Amino acid sequence: MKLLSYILLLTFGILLIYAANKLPTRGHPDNPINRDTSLAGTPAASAHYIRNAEKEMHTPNVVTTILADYRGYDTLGETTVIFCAGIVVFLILRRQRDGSKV
Amino acid sequence: MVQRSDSIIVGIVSRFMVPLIQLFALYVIAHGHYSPGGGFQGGALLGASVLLLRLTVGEQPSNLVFHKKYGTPMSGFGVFIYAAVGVAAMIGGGVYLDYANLPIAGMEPAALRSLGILLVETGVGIGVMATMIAIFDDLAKGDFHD
Amino acid sequence: MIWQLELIIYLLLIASAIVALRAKDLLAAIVVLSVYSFGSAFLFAILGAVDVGFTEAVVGAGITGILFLAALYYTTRKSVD
Amino acid sequence: MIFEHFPILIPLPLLLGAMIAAPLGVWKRDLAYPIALFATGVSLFFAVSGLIFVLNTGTHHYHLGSWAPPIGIEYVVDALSSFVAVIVVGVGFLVMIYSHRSLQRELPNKEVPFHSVSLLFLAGLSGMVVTGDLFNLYVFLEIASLSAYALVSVGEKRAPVAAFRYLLLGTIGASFYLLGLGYLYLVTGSLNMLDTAKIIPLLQEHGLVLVALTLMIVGIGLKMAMFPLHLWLPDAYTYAPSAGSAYLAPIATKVSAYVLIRILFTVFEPAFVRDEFSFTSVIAWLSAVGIIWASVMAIAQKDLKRMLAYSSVSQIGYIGLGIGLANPLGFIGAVLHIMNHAVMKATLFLVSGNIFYRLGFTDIPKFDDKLRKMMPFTSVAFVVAALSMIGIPPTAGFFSKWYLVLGSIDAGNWIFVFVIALSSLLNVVYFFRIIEKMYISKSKTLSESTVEEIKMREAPISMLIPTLVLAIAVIVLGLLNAVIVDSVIKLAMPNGL
Amino acid sequence: MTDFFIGHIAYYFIIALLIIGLWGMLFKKNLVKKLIGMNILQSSIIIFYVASASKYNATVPVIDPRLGAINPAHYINPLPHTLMLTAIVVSVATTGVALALLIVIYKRYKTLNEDELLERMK
Repeated sequence: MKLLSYILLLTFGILLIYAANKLPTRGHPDNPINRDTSLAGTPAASAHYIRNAEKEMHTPNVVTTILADYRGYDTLGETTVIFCAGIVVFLILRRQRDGSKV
Repeated sequence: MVQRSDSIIVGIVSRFMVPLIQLFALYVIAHGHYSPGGGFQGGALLGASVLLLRLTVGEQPSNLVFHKKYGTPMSGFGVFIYAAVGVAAMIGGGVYLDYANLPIAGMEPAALRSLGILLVETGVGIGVMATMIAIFDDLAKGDFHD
Repeated sequence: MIWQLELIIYLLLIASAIVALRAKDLLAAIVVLSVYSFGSAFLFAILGAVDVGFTEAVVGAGITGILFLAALYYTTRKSVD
Repeated sequence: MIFEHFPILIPLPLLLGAMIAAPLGVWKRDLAYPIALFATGVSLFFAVSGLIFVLNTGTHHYHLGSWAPPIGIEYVVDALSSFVAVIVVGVGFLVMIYSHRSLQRELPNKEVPFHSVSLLFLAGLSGMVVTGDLFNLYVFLEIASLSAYALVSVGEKRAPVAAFRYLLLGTIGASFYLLGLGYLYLVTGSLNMLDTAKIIPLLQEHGLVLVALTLMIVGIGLKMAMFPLHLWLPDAYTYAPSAGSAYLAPIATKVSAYVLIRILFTVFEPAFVRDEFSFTSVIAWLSAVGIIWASVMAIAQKDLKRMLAYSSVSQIGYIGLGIGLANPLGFIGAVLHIMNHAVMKATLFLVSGNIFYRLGFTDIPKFDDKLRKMMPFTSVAFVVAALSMIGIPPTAGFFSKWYLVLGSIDAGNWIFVFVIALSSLLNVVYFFRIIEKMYISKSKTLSESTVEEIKMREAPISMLIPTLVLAIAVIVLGLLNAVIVDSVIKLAMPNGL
Repeated sequence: MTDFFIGHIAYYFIIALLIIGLWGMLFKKNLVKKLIGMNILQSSIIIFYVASASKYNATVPVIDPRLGAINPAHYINPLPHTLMLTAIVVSVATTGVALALLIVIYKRYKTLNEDELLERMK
């Protein structure tokens, strides 16, 4: 059984390496993630961010603009995840007694 | 509670370090527009500075900096700032989180967006700081351990 | 992107990951995990992701380690594997 | 005017409610529950009005931060997502009403954070449902998962261990999803679902897309407890507190099933996953095995909640089978079963919570006819839901199975028809065992332990009403199934199915 | 060939890290070790995203408008960085929750070893 799991793990690794060989070569400007438009002709996000971030929100750090504005809703979710972790630890480890504040 | 350190050197050095870390953290939050950093990193640094005090000088003195009973309310408040900025944009006539429609008169959209980013990052900073401290306090001294 | 330097850090990361998983003392394992985090923060800085590197340095090497320590204080340091 | 914003207004009240309920609850304990109930009510109102709006005017796109899709995040509310959102928030609302008294009995000193966490749980699930962005889905998946671990962990006995296991497997699932998304993003350059769907057919090389799809399906499958990946589910549902399992069982896995539908049929084309690479038939066969295996396991269980947990695995198999058939009738069956199973399983878990509230145990061998005399309404609700699980008309469960059978026949696969029939028989075995104990067998243990006169001691009214509402819904939804299929699910049919 | 090698070799190391993390999660008996494995797994995926975003002859995505016309080829792709900030936060949140669970488990069963845990749960 343990041997089977190891084989499964190795197979998984080989599958991933097979996939990694087919990935676009790292660092070229014409990789799909770096292009100006996608294959379907829709605008690609990253190039738009780099071109317009400074103009649209007076903020040179592109990562900040994406984090807080272009994809701001993700960051709301991210902050909620942290808040959620806080509440969850509160739920697991604290008891609220009658009459007393926590 | 995790035992405080008995070494005087550790105590004094950490007392000296904490204000510097906090100053740097505030800089990181406020300067996130121009350089690496932002609400999350700054908040985590602020949290880490309080955690350093909790570890070195003990619970009572560090409660003066940030009392443990504020952990959960402040984390809720931080996230609430973020969500409320989005709602304010909705009240201003835009869609959710559209900072260009924040109801503040006399600012062009780009400046408003910049301001919105700052507000949001502040919320994230407060939330992350308080949550980190709250998680540590619960792990180190929840009522569970009674 | 200096790929030779990158490779050295990958080797360091793999080594520290294995050490962290094999250490019998959990405190040591967590310290090595912090080393791992710090290595990956350095890697992010090389790859041009300064924000991610900053965050990883603060969170991975700082907060995660502290949380692990706080939990270990109430559990046990020993591990059989 | 405010209705233009309804997509964001489905998860937002829940998030805001959680943020407000926790601090105020720390200050004054009694405030948490009304806030939670109010927030869920507001969210339910917008979910229902959103469904009506969508059915009248068609799909609604909501660009968060007013950035058009490939640049920003969009919320897409079409017939399918608004339908699932109504189910999620609706069942969540009823369980929220129910959880108050149940928590006062089981976790008296953890009420406030529990309400806050359950709000976050509902917010995460409803966010997953309405989002149109693959990475945003991951974020909300994590919110829902973290709160789900917590809902499990506060139970008795082995609950923390079950929750820890759930956490490890759930994290593996989320990581696989993220890795698959990374592969997909590297070849398409887009994170938006509809945008990605446009790009994928134009790609020259399919090997990478296949690996990405496999990783995403395995990840979502872990969250959904698809057959060989269900290992976390029985323990988690068994040891969670009654309110926790009542939240988890009906909706958590269903939303993952919905995500699976989205990925297979919206991001990828049905023709791609069905004809070119037979992903869907793998899912269908695994589900078929899972249906039988989990039904057999359910027969062997002695604890009511554990039996219901295994029955959940088997019912998720039905949904997987419907998705795997990848034809219109199978799709209708799967979506209808998402709704039916949410309602039926919610009823059953609420019933088991009611029994636990009064008796303090849920061991099946200890049940006898005194239980029925003590709790007549709960027993009736149990019988209705059990009949629906078995698939007896006119209860809701019959119709989804009917569509699944039609879909199997349509696909020319008689083995699946046989599987569905066999599993219905197995369902009869394990539910009639309990009904027999409740209605026929003369009392042994219960009567001996208490000599007092048998009198009615139903669960409190705030726990009984949601149970009965859900039990009535089982029948009403069964009678209305033609309306639901015609006016909602047929509109939700993906292109090219 | 060398171009391909340099462009892909990082992925092999990342996959090795991922497999090490999975191995730790699945085969280590100590629950803290499982958590360490989980951290390694999550960070390997973060490294995967960040590594795939890197670009030759490009600089960090902080734009100086005084440098004239902005060419996206001169700046590293910022979107994966943003996504990974979120993923880091998720990973620390998960770790916090898991540690809370560990404390409860230790309180109830006085062990963190999986075999002993299964023994004591009977």
